[in-house]
Amino acid sequence: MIKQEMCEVISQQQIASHIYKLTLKGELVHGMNEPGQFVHLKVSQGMDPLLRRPISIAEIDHENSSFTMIYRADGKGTSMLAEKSEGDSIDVLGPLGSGFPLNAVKKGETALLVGGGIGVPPLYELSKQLVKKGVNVIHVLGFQAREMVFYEEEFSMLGETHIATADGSYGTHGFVTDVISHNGIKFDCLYTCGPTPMLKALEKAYQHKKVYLSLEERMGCGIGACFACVCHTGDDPTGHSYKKVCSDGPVFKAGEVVL
Amino acid sequence: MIKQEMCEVISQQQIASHIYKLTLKGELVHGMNEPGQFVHLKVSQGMDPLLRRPISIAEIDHENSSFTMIYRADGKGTSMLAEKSEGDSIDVLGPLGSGFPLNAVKKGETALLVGGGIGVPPLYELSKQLVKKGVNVIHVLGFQAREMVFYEEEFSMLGETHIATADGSYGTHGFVTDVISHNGIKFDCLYTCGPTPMLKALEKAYQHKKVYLSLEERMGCGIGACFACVCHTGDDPTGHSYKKVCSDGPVFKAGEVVL
Amino acid sequence: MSSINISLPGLNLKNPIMPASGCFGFGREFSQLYDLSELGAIMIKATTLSPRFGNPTPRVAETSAGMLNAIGLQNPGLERVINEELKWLEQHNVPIIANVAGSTEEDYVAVAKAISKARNVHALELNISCPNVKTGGIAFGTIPEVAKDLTKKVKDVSQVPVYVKLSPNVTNIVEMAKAVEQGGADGLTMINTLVGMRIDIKTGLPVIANKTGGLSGPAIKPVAIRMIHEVSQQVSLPIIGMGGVQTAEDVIEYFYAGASAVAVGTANFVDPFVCPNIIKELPALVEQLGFDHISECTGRSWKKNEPLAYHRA
Amino acid sequence: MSSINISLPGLNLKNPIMPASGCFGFGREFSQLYDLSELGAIMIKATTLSPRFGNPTPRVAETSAGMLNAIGLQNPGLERVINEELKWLEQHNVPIIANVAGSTEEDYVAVAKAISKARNVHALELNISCPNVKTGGIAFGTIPEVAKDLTKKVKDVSQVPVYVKLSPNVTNIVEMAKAVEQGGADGLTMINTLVGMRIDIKTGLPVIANKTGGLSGPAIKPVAIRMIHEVSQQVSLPIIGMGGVQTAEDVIEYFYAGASAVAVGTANFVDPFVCPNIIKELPALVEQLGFDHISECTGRSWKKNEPLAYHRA
Ligand SMILES: Cc1cc2nc3c(=O)[nH]c(=O)nc-3n(C[C@H](O)[C@H](O)[C@H](O)COP(=O)(O)OP(=O)(O)OC[C@H]3O[C@@H](n4cnc5c(N)ncnc54)[C@H](O)[C@@H]3O)c2cc1C
Ligand SMILES: Cc1cc2nc3c(=O)[nH]c(=O)nc-3n(C[C@H](O)[C@H](O)[C@H](O)COP(=O)(O)OP(=O)(O)OC[C@H]3O[C@@H](n4cnc5c(N)ncnc54)[C@H](O)[C@@H]3O)c2cc1C
Ligand SMILES: Cc1cc2nc3c(=O)[nH]c(=O)nc-3n(C[C@H](O)[C@H](O)[C@H](O)COP(=O)(O)O)c2cc1C
Ligand SMILES: Cc1cc2nc3c(=O)[nH]c(=O)nc-3n(C[C@H](O)[C@H](O)[C@H](O)COP(=O)(O)O)c2cc1C
Ligand code: FES
Ligand code: FES
Repeated sequence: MIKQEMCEVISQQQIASHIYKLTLKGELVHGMNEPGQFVHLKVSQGMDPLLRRPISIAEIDHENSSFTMIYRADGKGTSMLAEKSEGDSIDVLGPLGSGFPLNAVKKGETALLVGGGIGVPPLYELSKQLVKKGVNVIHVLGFQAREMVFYEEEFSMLGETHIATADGSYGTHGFVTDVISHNGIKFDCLYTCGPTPMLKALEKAYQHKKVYLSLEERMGCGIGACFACVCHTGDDPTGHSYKKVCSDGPVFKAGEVVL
Repeated sequence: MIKQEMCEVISQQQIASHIYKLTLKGELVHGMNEPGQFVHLKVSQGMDPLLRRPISIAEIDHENSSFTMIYRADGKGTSMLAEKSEGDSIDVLGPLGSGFPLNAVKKGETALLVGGGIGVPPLYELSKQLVKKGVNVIHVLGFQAREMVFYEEEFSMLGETHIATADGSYGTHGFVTDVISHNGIKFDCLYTCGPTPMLKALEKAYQHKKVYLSLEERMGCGIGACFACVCHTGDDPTGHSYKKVCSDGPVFKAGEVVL
Repeated sequence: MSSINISLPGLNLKNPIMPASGCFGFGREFSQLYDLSELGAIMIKATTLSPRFGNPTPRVAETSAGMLNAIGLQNPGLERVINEELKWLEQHNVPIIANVAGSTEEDYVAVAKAISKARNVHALELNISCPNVKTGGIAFGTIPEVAKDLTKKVKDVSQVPVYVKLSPNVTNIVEMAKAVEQGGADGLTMINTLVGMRIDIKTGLPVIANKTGGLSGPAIKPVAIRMIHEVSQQVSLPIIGMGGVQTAEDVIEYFYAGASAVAVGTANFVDPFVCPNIIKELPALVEQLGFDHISECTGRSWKKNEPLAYHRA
Repeated sequence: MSSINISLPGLNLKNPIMPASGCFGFGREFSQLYDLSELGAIMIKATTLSPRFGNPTPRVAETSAGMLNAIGLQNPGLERVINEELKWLEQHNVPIIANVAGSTEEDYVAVAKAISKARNVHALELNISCPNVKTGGIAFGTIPEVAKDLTKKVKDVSQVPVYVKLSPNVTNIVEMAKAVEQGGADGLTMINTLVGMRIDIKTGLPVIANKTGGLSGPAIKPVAIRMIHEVSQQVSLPIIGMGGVQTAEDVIEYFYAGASAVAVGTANFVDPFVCPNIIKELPALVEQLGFDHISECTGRSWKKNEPLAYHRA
């Protein structure tokens, strides 16, 4: 059930270069069940900026009716978001979209979670839920550089965790795909979120495997009404069939849509 | 010397229905000398709202580098201004315009200060400076209703003070002009600020007297560059001569411009 | 409380508020948020004869107090709109205005003819003004004679009144309005989006894949108000106004300019409950302004010259 | 640090930033705030043959991310502009672009002839696009043939290069640009304001006494960018871009679209130091983007198709 609610800021802190962790309290948390869903935030009350910003849900705490997001303060909207502090309230629309299917792996099987940069956050809630289910999790997380790395410890507590940086300033030098093959990582199901080139590489490398990808697209409404965020489907790559990233996704099975 | 400065909010409080008193600290205070000048405020950092808001200077405190404004929170900009609190900063351009001439009255003479509604504030600094000079001051202040009356006590401490309300809920029932004639108030010079109909009535009633009026007009730049705020001059009421309210005014001698 | 029901050709509306075409899909998504029967009407997404995928992404970009879109008329095509979308909408007690698009006269006529027969379609909105399709289209929205002819042909086949949606991207909007009036239009809807562009400072390329897009939102409201003010004095057709409406006050501004109903587009993305919220606030605002019925507001800005007595206390 | 000097017909500019006509008077007020010689150039307030008082007040109204103005070309007239304003400006080492307005061809020609002789006037800006004067004017800015003829006549008498200021209120901006190019224009300036209106909810009447006004500010930037993107690919004249510029990033967006210099209007009211601030920031930004000279940015969005290497770290 999608709700719109003024949520209260419980805490906000900077956890890496330009990266912030924001926890909000609100009743709409009780509608959040699937990891990988997102919320659509209005960062100011006026019209500057005008549109909402889509941000993934990184952690859900039903008990305290709170949820956490991790985001990069870059443009106008996210920079304004970074200025919010305890007690402020933020207009949240959500939860939106459909997330990572937990039932794609069984208890005792192994799930590989691969995140790139600001695609890492939704994997955290996913990992927690998989672990709870008894799934063995391995994380491979890629970042630009050392100062952008976040949540290594948190992920490590849930399972094996590898870090790669593009400039080699931390962890393995190179891409997440290198890490996976170098370490000969085996898995039953792969869940991933990050930049499109990374998703493409993973989709191609593991065609024979169960792979779920979370996509990003510019959005208008965020709820499926405006057709801003569509992509072609894998079985009709140049035709009229389509999926909406905001409501059919953001998570798709590999091959379901054209990246 | 006009300056632009981020000024710190020292205090803000509501003093009547929709009426706020706001004190700011800044170096530009040292450029303020004439009562009746105004500042041009940017109430938000973004573009909502886009333009600055002109607000009169109600009190100048050179010693503490601070100044006070009194304003009515009505539209978008002034409502946002009312949300500022201690420690916030506000982008101020000023001081602007030319104010009430103190040298129009001599020590020992009597000045009548007539204010209507939100035109009252600039008269406060004027009154203080006149009293300091040894001028006898009488105040006639008009408001819509009891709950909008402000600064009665402050003005009373400087001189005789009459209050009129349009609905009769406080003080004399009626207009400021009624109060003046009913009480047979005599004066050497009249200073006034308020709604145009009031200014017109006073200008007409005291044609033979020294009268100074402070005008209001919609502004663009506030510094004399955009020609938004012009009015015709009294000696060429339909020709090309003009005065700019923002830079030639807002205070004019009666007859100098067409109201 | 003042009344806000409105009667227009083909449309008996319980209130004059409706989502604008393209900003509400076919209503399915918003029906999860509130009861669609609260709306005065729904302007559904543009329908073309064949299904269209539309333009590549990115299709939207934010601008100051506005946004650009270049969806490119994506829709499932006439047949599925009628059999699936309009059929689904029948469960909701709300009149539908069907937005009809095409790239040839024949397309328009075929879509208009078929869709106007649908049970819940009470009026057509002839979209001669979409800035986001490369082929043909542009002449329909910018050349008076062409617009007039198209209107006439569509009127001939339509079972329901035809409103023509005007483009603001013209030198002379009155000329366009008069032309479609002569073509037999029953009403006007205005305005569609202004053609605009944003370029990404980091890439050096247009943000939108289609390069240009249609500018909507509060940024364009002054242009819409001006055009409605002008057109409403020169033609006798009722006008459904749109462009940047976000509040009940905006609705009144449109009525004062000359509109008889108002559509809400972009604001649905900012606040999905904007339409029901406006509908809730409108009767009290109309009363506060001193009118018994909202229709008294239509054209107030040019019909009367003295200011209203009302001033907010 | 990259270079930002720019050479255009008649104009050797130390930087490509100049206040837009009507937003800076004749420079006197801003000279109290900063040294005018920091500016690339100054576009002075429109000058007409005879003095004009302009329209009644209110002349301005705020809109979402923009403003409306209907000043009505108030100015002291040709003679005083030359003898007082331009004379006064001579003390500042900054090229002047004189904005020339009129309601008849003869007016334009007379003003152009005289003002182009002033020592510090390096170029004319032919204002065929002011939306705020009732008489005549409109045809000059909307009919290609009329604009072309006027340009030709003004070119014939002008001692300095002539830039023509285009109106965005037209169906086909390229047609207008081509017409004035054929008329002999040396450059284009674009865009002037969009015609708009606001109506006061409390009074029921237009906020601006003139009813309509010209819409400027960030709200119109996407329209300006689109038009410059289009025109710069179709004519070979240099373009001075304007409309909503507030930051150095905005300047780059204009260059990418196809501009060779940029004017700043409304933003001067929001932040009177906006021009010198942009000028200060520009060289570093151009360098950060990977260009040696800002002129490499002109038309980048349509000249090259691959994204820039640069991404903010
Ligand atoms: C489903 C989804 C989940 C996301 N989850 C996260 C997250 O958990 N953490 C995080 O840091 N970021 C996330 N993003 C990206 C985030 O939405 C953008 O970084 C953000 O919108 C940028 O806004 P801005 O105001 O800072 O930038 P601006 O450049 O000012 O934005 C201008 C416009 O472009 C849009 N935009 C810009 N970049 C993107 C982008 N990458 N994706 C979509 N729209 C964009 C904005 O929403 C806005 O409408 C997610 C995006 C999507 C689609
Ligand atoms: C020289 C001068 C001194 C002033 N001093 C005071 C003062 O001391 N206290 C006070 O309460 N008010 C004062 N005003 C009026 C004050 O400027 C307006 O109330 C204020 O601008 C309204 O802004 P808003 O955002 O609340 O309203 P909005 O309706 O949102 O404003 C929209 C636009 O209209 C302009 N505007 C609206 N009303 C007025 C007005 N009455 N005068 C000029 N522009 C207006 C705004 O500046 C803005 O550009 C003064 C005005 C002038 C010209
Ligand atoms: C994402 C989007 C899609 C649109 N699609 C259509 C459409 O299919 N047909 C149409 O006539 N107008 C379409 N429009 C234009 C709107 O119906 C409306 O005329 C315009 O957006 C101005 O209103 P607004 O400012 O309230 O959005 C679309 C607008 C947006 C923002
Ligand atoms: C108050 C005001 C007065 C203007 N006067 C003129 C003018 O006299 N001549 C002219 O060519 N343009 C005039 N313009 C238009 C500007 O020069 C500029 O083209 C337009 O405002 C867009 O730029 P901006 O968005 O940066 O303001 C005026 C604009 C404003 C806001
Ligand atoms: S963002 Fe509107 S349909 Fe996906
Ligand atoms: S407000 Fe610009 S000249 Fe007075």
